[in-house]
Amino acid sequence: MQLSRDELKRAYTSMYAIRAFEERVEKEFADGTIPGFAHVYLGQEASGVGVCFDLTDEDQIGSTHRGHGHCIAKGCEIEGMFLEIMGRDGGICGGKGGSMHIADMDKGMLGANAIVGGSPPIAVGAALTQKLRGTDRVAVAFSGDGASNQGTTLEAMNMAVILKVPMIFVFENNGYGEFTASEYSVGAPSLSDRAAAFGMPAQCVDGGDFFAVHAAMREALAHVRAGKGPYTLETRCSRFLGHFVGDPQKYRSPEELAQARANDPIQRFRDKVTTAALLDISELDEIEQQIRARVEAAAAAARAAPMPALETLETDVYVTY
Amino acid sequence: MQLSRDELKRAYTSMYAIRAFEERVEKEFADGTIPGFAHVYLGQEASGVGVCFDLTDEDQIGSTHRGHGHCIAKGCEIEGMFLEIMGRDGGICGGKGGSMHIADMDKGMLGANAIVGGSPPIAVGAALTQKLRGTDRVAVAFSGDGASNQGTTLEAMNMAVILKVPMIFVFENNGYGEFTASEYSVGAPSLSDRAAAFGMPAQCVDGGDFFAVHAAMREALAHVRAGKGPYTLETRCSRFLGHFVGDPQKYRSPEELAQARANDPIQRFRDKVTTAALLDISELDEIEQQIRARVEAAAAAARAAPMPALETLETDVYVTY
Amino acid sequence: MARISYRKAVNQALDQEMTRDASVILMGIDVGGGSGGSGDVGSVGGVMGVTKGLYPKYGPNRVIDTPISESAIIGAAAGAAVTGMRPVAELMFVDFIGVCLDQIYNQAAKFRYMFGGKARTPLVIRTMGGAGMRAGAQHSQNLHPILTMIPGLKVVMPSNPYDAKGLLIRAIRDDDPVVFLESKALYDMKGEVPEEAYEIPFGEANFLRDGGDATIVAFGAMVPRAMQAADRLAKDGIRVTVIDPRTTSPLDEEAILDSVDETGRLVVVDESPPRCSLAADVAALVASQAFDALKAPVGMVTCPHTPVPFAPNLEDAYMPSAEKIEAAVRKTL
Amino acid sequence: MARISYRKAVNQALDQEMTRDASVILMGIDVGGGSGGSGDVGSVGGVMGVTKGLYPKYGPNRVIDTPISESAIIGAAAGAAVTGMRPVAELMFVDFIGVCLDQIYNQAAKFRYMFGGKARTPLVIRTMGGAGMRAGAQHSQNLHPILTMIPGLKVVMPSNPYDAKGLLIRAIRDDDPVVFLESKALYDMKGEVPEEAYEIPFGEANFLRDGGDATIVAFGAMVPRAMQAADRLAKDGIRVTVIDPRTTSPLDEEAILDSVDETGRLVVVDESPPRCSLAADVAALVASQAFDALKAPVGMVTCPHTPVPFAPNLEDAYMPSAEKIEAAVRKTL
Ligand SMILES: Cc1ncc(C[n+]2csc(CCOP(=O)(O)OP(=O)(O)O)c2C)c(N)n1
Ligand SMILES: Cc1ncc(C[n+]2csc(CCOP(=O)(O)OP(=O)(O)O)c2C)c(N)n1
Ligand SMILES: [Mg+2]
Ligand SMILES: [Mg+2]
Repeated sequence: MQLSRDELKRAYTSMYAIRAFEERVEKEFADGTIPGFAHVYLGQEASGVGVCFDLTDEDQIGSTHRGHGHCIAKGCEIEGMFLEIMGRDGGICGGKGGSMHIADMDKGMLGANAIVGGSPPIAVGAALTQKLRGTDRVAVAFSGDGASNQGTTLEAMNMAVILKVPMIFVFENNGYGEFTASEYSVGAPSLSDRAAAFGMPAQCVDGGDFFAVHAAMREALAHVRAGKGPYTLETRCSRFLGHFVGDPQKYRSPEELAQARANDPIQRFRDKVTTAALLDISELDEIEQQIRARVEAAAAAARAAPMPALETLETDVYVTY
Repeated sequence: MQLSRDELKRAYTSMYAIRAFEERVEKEFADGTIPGFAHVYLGQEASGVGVCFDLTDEDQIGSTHRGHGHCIAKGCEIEGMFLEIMGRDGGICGGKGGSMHIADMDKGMLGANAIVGGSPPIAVGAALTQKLRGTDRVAVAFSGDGASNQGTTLEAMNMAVILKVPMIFVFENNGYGEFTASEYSVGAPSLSDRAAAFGMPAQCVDGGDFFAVHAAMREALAHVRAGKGPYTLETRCSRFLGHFVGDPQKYRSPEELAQARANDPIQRFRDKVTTAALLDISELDEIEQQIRARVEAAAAAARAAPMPALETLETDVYVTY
Repeated sequence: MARISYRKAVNQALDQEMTRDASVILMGIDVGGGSGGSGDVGSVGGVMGVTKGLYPKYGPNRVIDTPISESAIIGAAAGAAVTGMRPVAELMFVDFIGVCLDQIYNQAAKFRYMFGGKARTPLVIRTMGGAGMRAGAQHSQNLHPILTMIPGLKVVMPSNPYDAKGLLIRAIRDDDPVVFLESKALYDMKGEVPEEAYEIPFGEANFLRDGGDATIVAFGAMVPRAMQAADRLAKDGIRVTVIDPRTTSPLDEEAILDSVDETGRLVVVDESPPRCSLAADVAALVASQAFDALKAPVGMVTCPHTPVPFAPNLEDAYMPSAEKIEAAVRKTL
Repeated sequence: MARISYRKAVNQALDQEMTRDASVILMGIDVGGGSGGSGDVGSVGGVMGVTKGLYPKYGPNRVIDTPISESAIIGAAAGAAVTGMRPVAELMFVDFIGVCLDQIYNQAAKFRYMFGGKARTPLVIRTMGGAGMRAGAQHSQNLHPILTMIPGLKVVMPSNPYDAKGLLIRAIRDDDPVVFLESKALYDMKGEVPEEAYEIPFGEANFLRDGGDATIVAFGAMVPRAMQAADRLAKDGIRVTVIDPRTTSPLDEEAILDSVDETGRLVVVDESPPRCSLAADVAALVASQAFDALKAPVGMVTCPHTPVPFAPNLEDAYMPSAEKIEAAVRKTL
C-alpha cells in the first residue's frame, strides 16, 4: 500500500525524533543529567514507528523498559519525556516514574514497564475493554525476545486467543535480552512460530525496514479489527548500543556490532524514499534539522527545570484513602 | 515391544491398585473420614502407570493436586497414603501434608502439588541434577490440560529445552480443568503441538490405553536419555468423576459422562491381555482380590490410627533454626 | 431484613452492582464454570458457588471464564480497569498470589503513583483465605500482611454478611485497586442483610462491643472468635472492647488508639504467622502512638511460624482460638 | 587483611564455596552473561558484576545463564536443591519476586514441613534490594518483610563486606532455603575481609556500638545510617547501642530484648513502607516482651506508605536518613 508524501514525512519525523531523542539521552546520561539507568531504542526505530503508524490515541500500547521509542511513536511529547527522564517537575509522570515508567493515558500509552513481561497481560485487558465496548480499537503489547520467555507473556498469548480480543503481540527481537542472545534463551527455532502455536496468526518481518513492519501491521490490524482475535508480529531488529547506556558489550563481536549499524533503519528509509523519488533529500534534512532543534531545546529546558515539590512524595498513591 | 507376563501383572497391579485406592477414597470421603478435598484419579490409571512403568526410584516425578495415582504408580505404599490422606500419625508426610502434598523422596516422588503449574519448574531442577551428575536418570512433570496454561509450566518448557535436561513433560488432558473444558481454555488446536513449538518432540497418545502410553514413554525415555533434551507426551484421558469427590458435574452432558466410563482403561487392559491370551482372567481377578484386601486393611488401619502428636505442629519447619 | 449467608451477601453485592453499572465485569477461573463443556455452562458459579447465577443472568461477556493463568487474569483485569471498566477479578485462593503478585503490587497498585496521578485503576480482586477447612499448606493461608504492606492497594477483610455486602459494593465503586479477602470459614455464616444496595466506607472500624478493661482488635474470621472470648471474659465480669477494623488498609488507627487510651490494654488477634504480621503492625502502632496509655505488654494471638498443617488436630492447634484470646486478655490484666 | 568491596566479598564467598563443593552451582539471568552471543561468553558476571570471573573459572555447567523466566529459575533451583545440589539462584532484583513468589513461599519454603520433615532444600536465593539508585518504583524495593514472614525461609541482610562473605558462606552450607538480600547501595562499600572462608551464624546480632541511652536496631543498608546517627548523637553526649541483627529470620530476639532492658528506649530503622514492616515486627516484639523495660514510645523510622519515587530529591526524602534516625532517638529521650 502506497503511503502519501505527508505520511512518509510523518513516518520519518517519528523515526528521526526517536533517533535524535535517544542520541541526546545517551549524551545526557554520560553528562550525568539523567539519573538511574537508560535503555535506548537506537536501531529499532522502524519497528516502533511501523507498528504505531496507523494507531490512534484511542488504540493502546503497553511497552517495556526500552520504551522511549514506543512513547514517541505513539505521540508522547518529547518535552515532557525529557523532564520525566531527568526527574523534573512537569515530567509526563511528574518526575515520579522515570525512564522505565513513562505513561500517557491521553495518548493510549499505558506505560513503559520495568518488569519484563509486565505489559502483555495488561494489554490483554485493554483489548478486552475495546471488545466489550464494541469499538474497533486495538491494543498492542511490545515485548523483547527476552520477554518472550516470561510466563506472564506466554499466559497472555493464550488468554488473548481464548478471549478473542483485538490485540497484537509485537516481539521486537533484537537478538539479546540484556547480555544473553535469543539464540540461546529461546528454545524454539522461531519466536513467531512459537507464538503461532498458541493459536493465532504470526508473522516475522525485518524490523529495520519501516515499510515491511508497516505492511505487516496493516494485515495484523485488519485481522484483529475483523474480530478474529489476536495476532503476533515478530520484528527482527538491531540494537545499536548495549543493554543500557554504558554497557561495553564484550559479549558481541566487533563484526556483529558493525553489522548492526550497517542495518540502520533511518538510512534505509532515506535510501528507499529518495531512490524511489518519493521525498527529496532536502525534505528529509529539513525534518532532521527541526527535530534536532526541538530535542536540543527540550533537553536544555529539562536540565534547567526544578525538581518536583517535596510535597508530591506522598500524593497520588491513591485516588482517595 | 512385548512385555513379559510378569511385567503385565505388575502393570495391572499398579493400575488396579489406583482404581481400588481411589474408589475407597471416594467412599471414605463420603463417610467423612477424609478431611478437606479429594481429587481422584479414576479413569486415568493407564496414563500414570504407563508413564512410570519404566522409571526407577532414582527417576523423579513431580505431580499435581490429582496425585494419588502418580504416587501409586511410582511405588508409594498405600498404607502410608491412607494415613496421610486421613491426617494420621505415620502418614507418608506425618499427616502434615494431606492429599495434595504427598511426597516420598525415597521413591523419587517429589510431591503432589496444590498449585497448578507448581511442579514443572521443580522437575526441571530435578532433571538438571541428573544432567550435572551425568546419570541416565530422568525427571517427569505431570500436568493437566488446565495446568498447561499456567505461565510457570510454559516457562519450564522453554527452560528445559535450553538447558537440555533429561525431562519429560506429561500433560494428562482429561478435557477439563475444574469445570472448564480444555476445548475452551487452551487456545491452541493441540496441547502437544503447542509444546512442540517450544522446541522439543511431542506426541499425543490415547491415555486410556496403557500400551500406547507405555510405548510412547519408551520413545520419550530413549530420547531424553540420549542427552537430546526434553520431550512432551500428551495423554488424552477420561475423568470418571468430577473435579473433586462430590462435584455434581452439571457442566458435562450425561452422554459425555457415559462415554468417559465406556473408555475404562482397566477394562481395556483386561480385554487386551485376555484376548491376546497374555494373561488369564483368573490371574487378573486374583490381583484384584489381593489389592482389594490390602486397600480394605489399609483404610481400616488408617481410620483407627491416632492423630499426629500435637508437638509436631512446630517441628520440621527448618532443618535448623 | 432477610437473614442470608456471607456467600449470598457477596453474590448479592456483585449482582446489584452489575445491574447498576454495565462496566462491572467478573473474570476468573470458573466464575461462570462449564465453558466449553458439553453440559450446562455457568452452572457452577465459582468453586465455592459464590458467583452462582450471575453467568446465566449476565452472560459470557460479563462473567468471563478464564484459563488457569492468574498473572493474565489479574493483569487483564488491571488493564481493563485502567482503560475504563470496573473488573472484579477472582483469585480463587489467596494462596495463589505467588503466581500473579507482580501484576498486583508492581502493576495495578503502582500505576497511579508511577504515572504521576494520571491513572485510575478501579480493580477489585476478590479472593478467599484462611485455615480451618483441612485444605493443607497451599490452600489455607491468609496472606493479608503481604497485601496490607503494599502502597497503592486497599485491603478489605469482612467478618460477617452485612459487612461483606456493604464493603464489596464500596470496593466496586472505589477508584483504587482493592483486594477483597473473603473468609472461606465464614461463607455459611448467616446474618441480617438489607436487600437494597449500601456502602460501608473504608477505614472505619466496627465496634462490636464496648468494655473498659481491655481492647481486642481482630480481623476477618478472627472476629467471631474474639467475640466468643469476650463472652467468656464477661462471665467473670471482665468487659472488653472488640474492634473489627474491617479494612486493613486503610486502617482505622484512631479507633484503635482511642480505645487503648481508655482501656490501657491491647490484644491483637491475627490469623497469620507472627512475623511482620498485622498483629505486629497494630501492636507497633500502639507502642509508638499510645504508649503512655498502655498499662501492660501488648498481647498478640497469632498462628505459629509454620506452614498450615493438614491434620485436623494440628490445624485446630495452629489457629488462634477463643481460649487463646481469652488467655491473652487475662495476661494483660 | 585485605580491604575489599561488598561486591567482591560476595564474589569471593561464591568462588570459595564453588571450589570447596562441586554441588554448588549458580543460575540466573546473566550470572555468566553472553551465552549464545558472538563475543566473549561469561564476560559480564551479573548485571552488577557480582559473579564476574566465575563463568570463565567454572564453566557453563556450574554458572548457568537462564532465560528471563524467574519462576523456572527459582523452581529449577528448588528442584535441584531437593535432589541433592546446592544451587545459588540469582533473582536479579528482589522487586521481581512477584513473578516467582510461589516457587519461593509455597514450594521451596514449605517442602520440608509439608513432606513431614523428609525433604532438605539447601537453596540460596541471592537477590538485591533497596532504594537510592534512581531506579524507579519497580527496581528499588526491599521487600524483606514479605520474605521474613514466610515460615520455612531464612532471610539474610548483610550490611558490610565482612558480614556479606561470612553470611553467604553460611547460607550456602545451610540446609534450608535462604534468601540472601544484598544491598545495591552497598556494593562499593569497602571493608576488611579475611581471605580464608569463614561462617557467620544466623540469628546472632552484631553489636556495632554500645551505649546506655537508647537502642537502635537497623537492617542492611540502614546500618551505616544508624551509625551516622549514633555519631551525631555522641557529639551531644548521647550514647546509643546499635544492633544489626544480620538475619531477619531467624531474628536474634534476645539481643534486642536484652538491650532494651538496659536502655529502655528503642528506635527501629527499616527501609520499607511502614505497614507490616520489620520495624513494626521489632517494635511489637519489644512491646510484648520487654514492655516493662520501655520508658518511651517505640520509635520507627521507615519509608512512607508510597511506592519508591524516581526523582532524586523525592527518593532521598523517601528513605530513612541519619537525620531522621537521630530525631527519632531524641524523641525517645
Ligand atoms: C521480571 C524481570 N526480570 C528481569 C529483569 C531485568 N531485565 C531488564 S531488561 C532485561 C532484558 C530484556 O530483554 P528483551 O525482552 O529482549 O528486551 P530488550 O532489552 O532487548 O529490548 C532484563 C533481563 C526485569 N526487569 N524484570
Ligand atoms: C495456581 C492455581 N490456580 C488455581 C488452582 C485451583 N485449581 C485446582 S485444580 C484446578 C484445575 C486443574 O486442571 P488440570 O490441570 O486440567 O488438572 P485436572 O484437575 O484435570 O487433573 C484448579 C483451577 C490452583 N490449585 N492453583
Ligand atoms: Mg531483546
Ligand atoms: Mg484436566
